[in-house]
Amino acid sequence: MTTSLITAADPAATPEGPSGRRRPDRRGPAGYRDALSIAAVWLLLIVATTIVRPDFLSSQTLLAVTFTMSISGILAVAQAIIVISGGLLDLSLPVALVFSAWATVTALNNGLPTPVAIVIGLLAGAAWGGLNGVIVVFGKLNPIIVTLATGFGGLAVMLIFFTSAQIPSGSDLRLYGLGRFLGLPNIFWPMVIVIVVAGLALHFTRWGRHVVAVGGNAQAAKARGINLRRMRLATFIGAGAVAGLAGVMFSAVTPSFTAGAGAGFQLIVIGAVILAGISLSGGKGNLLVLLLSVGFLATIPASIAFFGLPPAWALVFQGALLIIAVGIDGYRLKRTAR
Amino acid sequence: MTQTSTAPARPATLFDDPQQSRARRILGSFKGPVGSISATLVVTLLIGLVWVGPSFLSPSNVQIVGVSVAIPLIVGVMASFALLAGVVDLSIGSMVGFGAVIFNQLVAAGLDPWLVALITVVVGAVVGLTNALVIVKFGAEPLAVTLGMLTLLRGLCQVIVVSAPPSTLIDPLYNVTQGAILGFPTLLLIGIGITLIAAGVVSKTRVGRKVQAVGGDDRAAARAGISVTKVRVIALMVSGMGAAIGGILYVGQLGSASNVLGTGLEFQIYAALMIGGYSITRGGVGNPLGGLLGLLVVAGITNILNVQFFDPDYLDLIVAIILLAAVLVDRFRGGDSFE
Amino acid sequence: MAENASAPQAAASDVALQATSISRRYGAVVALADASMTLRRGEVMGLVGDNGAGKSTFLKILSGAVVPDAGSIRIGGIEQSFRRPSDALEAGIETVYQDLALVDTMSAVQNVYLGREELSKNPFLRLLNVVNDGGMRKRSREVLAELGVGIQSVNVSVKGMSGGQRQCLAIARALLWGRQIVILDEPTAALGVRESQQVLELIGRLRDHGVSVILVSHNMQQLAQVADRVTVMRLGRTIATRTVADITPATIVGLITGAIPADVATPEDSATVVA
Amino acid sequence: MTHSTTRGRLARLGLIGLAAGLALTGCSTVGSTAGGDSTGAADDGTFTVGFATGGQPDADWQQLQGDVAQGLAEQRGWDFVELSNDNSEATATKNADIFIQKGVDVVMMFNGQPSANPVIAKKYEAAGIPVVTFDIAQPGWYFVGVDNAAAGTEGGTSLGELAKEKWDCKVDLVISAEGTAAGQINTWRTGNARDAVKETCPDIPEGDYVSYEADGNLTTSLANAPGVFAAHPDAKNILVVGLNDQAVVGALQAATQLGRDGSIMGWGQDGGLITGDNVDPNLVGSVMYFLEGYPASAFEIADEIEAGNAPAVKDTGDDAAVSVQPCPVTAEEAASIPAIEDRVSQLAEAPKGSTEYDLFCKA
Repeated sequence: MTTSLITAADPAATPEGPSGRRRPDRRGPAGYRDALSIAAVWLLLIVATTIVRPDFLSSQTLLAVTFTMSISGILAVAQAIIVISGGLLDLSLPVALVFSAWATVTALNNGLPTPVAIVIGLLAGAAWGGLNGVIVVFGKLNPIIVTLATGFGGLAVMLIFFTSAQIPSGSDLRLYGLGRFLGLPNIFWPMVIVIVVAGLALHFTRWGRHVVAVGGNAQAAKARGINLRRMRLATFIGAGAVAGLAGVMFSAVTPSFTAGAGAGFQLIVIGAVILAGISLSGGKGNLLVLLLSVGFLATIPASIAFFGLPPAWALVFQGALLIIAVGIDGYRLKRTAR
Repeated sequence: MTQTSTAPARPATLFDDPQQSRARRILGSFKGPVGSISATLVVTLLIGLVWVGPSFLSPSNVQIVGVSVAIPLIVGVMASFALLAGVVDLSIGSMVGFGAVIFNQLVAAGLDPWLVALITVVVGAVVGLTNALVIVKFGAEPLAVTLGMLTLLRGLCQVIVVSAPPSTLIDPLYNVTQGAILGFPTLLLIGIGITLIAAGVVSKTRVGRKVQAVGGDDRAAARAGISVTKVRVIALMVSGMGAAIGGILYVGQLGSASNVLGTGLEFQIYAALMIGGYSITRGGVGNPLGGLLGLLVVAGITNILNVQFFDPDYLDLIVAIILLAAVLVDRFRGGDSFE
Repeated sequence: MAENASAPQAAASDVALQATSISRRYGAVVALADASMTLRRGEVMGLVGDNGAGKSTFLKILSGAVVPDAGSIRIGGIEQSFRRPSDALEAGIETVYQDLALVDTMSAVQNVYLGREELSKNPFLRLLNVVNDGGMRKRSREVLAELGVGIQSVNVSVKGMSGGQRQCLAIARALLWGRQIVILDEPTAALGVRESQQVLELIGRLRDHGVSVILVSHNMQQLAQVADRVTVMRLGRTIATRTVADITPATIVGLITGAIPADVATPEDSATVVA
Repeated sequence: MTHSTTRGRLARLGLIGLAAGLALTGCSTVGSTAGGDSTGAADDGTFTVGFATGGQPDADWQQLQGDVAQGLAEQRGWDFVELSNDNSEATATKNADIFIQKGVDVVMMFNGQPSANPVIAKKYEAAGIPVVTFDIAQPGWYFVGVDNAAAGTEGGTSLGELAKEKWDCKVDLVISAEGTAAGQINTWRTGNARDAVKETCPDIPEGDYVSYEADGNLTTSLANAPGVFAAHPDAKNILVVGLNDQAVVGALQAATQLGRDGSIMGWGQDGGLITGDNVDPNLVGSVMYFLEGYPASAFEIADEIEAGNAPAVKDTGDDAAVSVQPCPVTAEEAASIPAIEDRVSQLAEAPKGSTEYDLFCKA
């Protein structure tokens, strides 16, 4: 993979005057077009399913889709923060999720009050992110490799030391996980809040600017006086905390889970991030598009069920869509670059 | 690979010192990652001999290690061409499973195994070609494309195999996977043979140089007149075919193919390849010999834990630590440093 | 005596940067043996020398990327010690390397303000670290217009901009940030004739704004066009500083290659050194 | 400069080591061939049990099976070695080679990916090692496990009776949470339960029976179930059967999430989630197998093998060497059964030959 960090203009670039300039990207955040295309495909899927099964458009489908979106949506935000900040990919997020879920449940089982347990869950996620961050920053190692290793190793440690974890059935967190607010699952709302807050923070705060800058061109950011190490550590810890929130929500809706329970989220989360046009080379990404792509991917299993197909078909379609989406995206980039 | 024979006529590279003796050159290939991974392998062997005793290297134990490492080795060596050419093929694990599933199902349906094997390999090539077209023609991110392919193929495995898969024990194939020649596992010998050929291709032929050039710096390679597209397409097809062959061999070894076969195999293989000196983030680095040694280290540790009846969960922990150590050593040696 | 004493004094207030006897070695290699330079306010100083003469080490020391072994740097008469690039930035030195330090995925205004974003005026939003996009946009538009940098919109990502535009943007950043000293490392190396001309004009306008510029270039014609003085480096030393008006390109080349001995050149140079 | 020296040193170290390794390989190969013992393991004559756990990313019973077996072996003064099949057919096959090399006298195993079982059987047959398989039958192996077919039927009948009693058999949807990888076992457990419901409440239309892949795993089931409920938005009274408790509870949880828990009843299999403090309120009952206690039955066979009079192989679920009695319990009845860890410790203290069925089912 040649993730180019080249900023200098192509030497062969047109030396003509102002009139002969190449057309730059469309105005405004680059996400609009991505958002439109995902929304269009999503709509197409909904329309197609509705034609076959008119009862597709029901509150039940809405509940099913929003429920499916919730945890993978939060986890996708964590992944997106890593990717945008130039950390390539975090392959250890499923382990971060289960680790913080385990921490939360253990705290509850030891009689700690719910808010404390939630904070412990978030801190567990942050600590996990911090571990990755420390290895990446001080070892100067590639995050994909580091998180591959910590994912492997972390899962092993959990398998060795933890058995299944169960949330107390009467606890507030459990009741929260089972409840609904404004007709949608309770756990859906933290996801929306996280996406909105993180999205706004990335676009409109100084902190967010620096994250994007480090992802877009680390050396340029460094040259502008941004402390790379501190930024990288902060993004890993921050993304870890978001994954921790996903873990807390996961523990609220899963009465019993084991160390490997996070594995199913890995591909869907990475797929959602890529589908949202968040380039693995970093420095760009719109979290509202991410919300759309998570929603779209979560609708596929529901549609599959309505078509009466086995769930495995969802994987086939999600995989194929991912390939097509990145293909189209790549083609578009190639054309504009020409 | 057909160009192998034409290559020796010309001077191999600009940097090859003609004064160097053959022995020196062989010695030279043990420098760097291959050297340190050999050292690690030796340490592993020594630990095995001390802890397990001489039976660690008994024929039956060598057989066990050989059988378990041979298929990942073949798949890994073929996939390493894609790594060298600068594209990561994450879909190999699922392709192994998919290849095994279609081979198993078609043989169970009564088709001739040879024909089915051919079909399976062609399917592998087509999958590789599909990956390649999206990556090379459309300029998409390799990780993303092959991740999509991983998901798609796994889904297909589950769609095809909905209940217990048929049992297809093909005796000749089974015997190849279980057999031994002069006390050495046949399948491992085949794997080593493929590794040596691959090592030769990579380091001694023009094809190999091209692959490395494309992986190292595709722009420079393109300016030097190498067709980046062609090299990457072929590399990804080789990777897909290798995975298909791995799938066929698994059916030979296991007599069947479930829909989870090969799940996570890509990460195990790439972890071992990285331990052996490959980089998954930059092309042009690594040697099939290193890949072989990396896989042997992991298989050796696995076996030590197995024959001592130790909790296998520790294995992943150990592999994770070795992996981090390997990339750290590689960085100190002047490899990628991430900032 | 009185005259002599007052002359350096007057010069002192007029001096933007003074680097004295800077040296730096990498292991056994001496990259910089004894480099000195006096940069006046509002002047463009050319820095020339053959490859390996120590230019880039000298630049890196002045911009804080490399810590010198010995020597002193004074900015506006105040002794500085740069440990990292941000120290130099704070002291008012802007360095534009050839890679320009632009983030392709970000807009012009975001790039211009990168690392020094203005926070919102609203105290609550300010607490949340929210930036004042409107203000930054307005100000960068003004400055870019003032400098005559023509770009379609400050909201457009810099990815699609031409080399000249990008170079101008990187230079304009200096003025926006209120830098008094700008170091330009071969700004026209990758540009065509017309775009080079735009950049040179921009440098001229910087000077008009009272900014001091150190301009590294191999192009003698461009130096002759835009620089006030030229410092020549050879073998890790600054061997001569000459006023451009008094010197021919051939002489500069002679100094660079060593065809003209350095001692002949030195006396005039040390005249401006301030104790 | 230091650079290349380190490299050189590493290279030399590597080569020397490699040479040493090869030399050692040669020596030891010669040595062991001379010894004439290709199994290579030190066999001191003590009866040795090789035990392979399933290693699925599943519930606690898999590991506890190993713990129980170890306790039983210690009781008898036997050697005990344990491996994990890691939910992978390749690993299960390799484990067979290792047990054969070790020269164990009997193998007990659970293999959740049984597609490689014919090959594994072939290996053990060649080595002359008897195998006890838990729950998943293989010709030539002693079958120990629940009578899956009966368990499925009993569970389905109990659930059907409840539906008749509470809803007068007015059922809108019967969901099967399948685990197709288990093959015949899935058919027996899930399919028979479905058929039994059909028999008890014959008027439920065929179209109201739906199934989905739950993989015998709560997380997967919870991920796949919402679509099923959404696709049947008008169904009020819902019944759930499945491969095991995890699969069924996954569906019940999804129902709760979608607000469909007012009238849903699930009947599990294996009893994994019906005891303890956190039982899903809609899991109205389950068939307890006491999975963790299977080794107690397996050791009955091992005792005879050790004594030299190996019993005749009975290798199918309906003709089992030792059949674990299915123990259907309602949620109320399950409340009095101790949690899994307590059962394990009580079994360890019980007299030799006790099974968990004896200890807990009748209680």
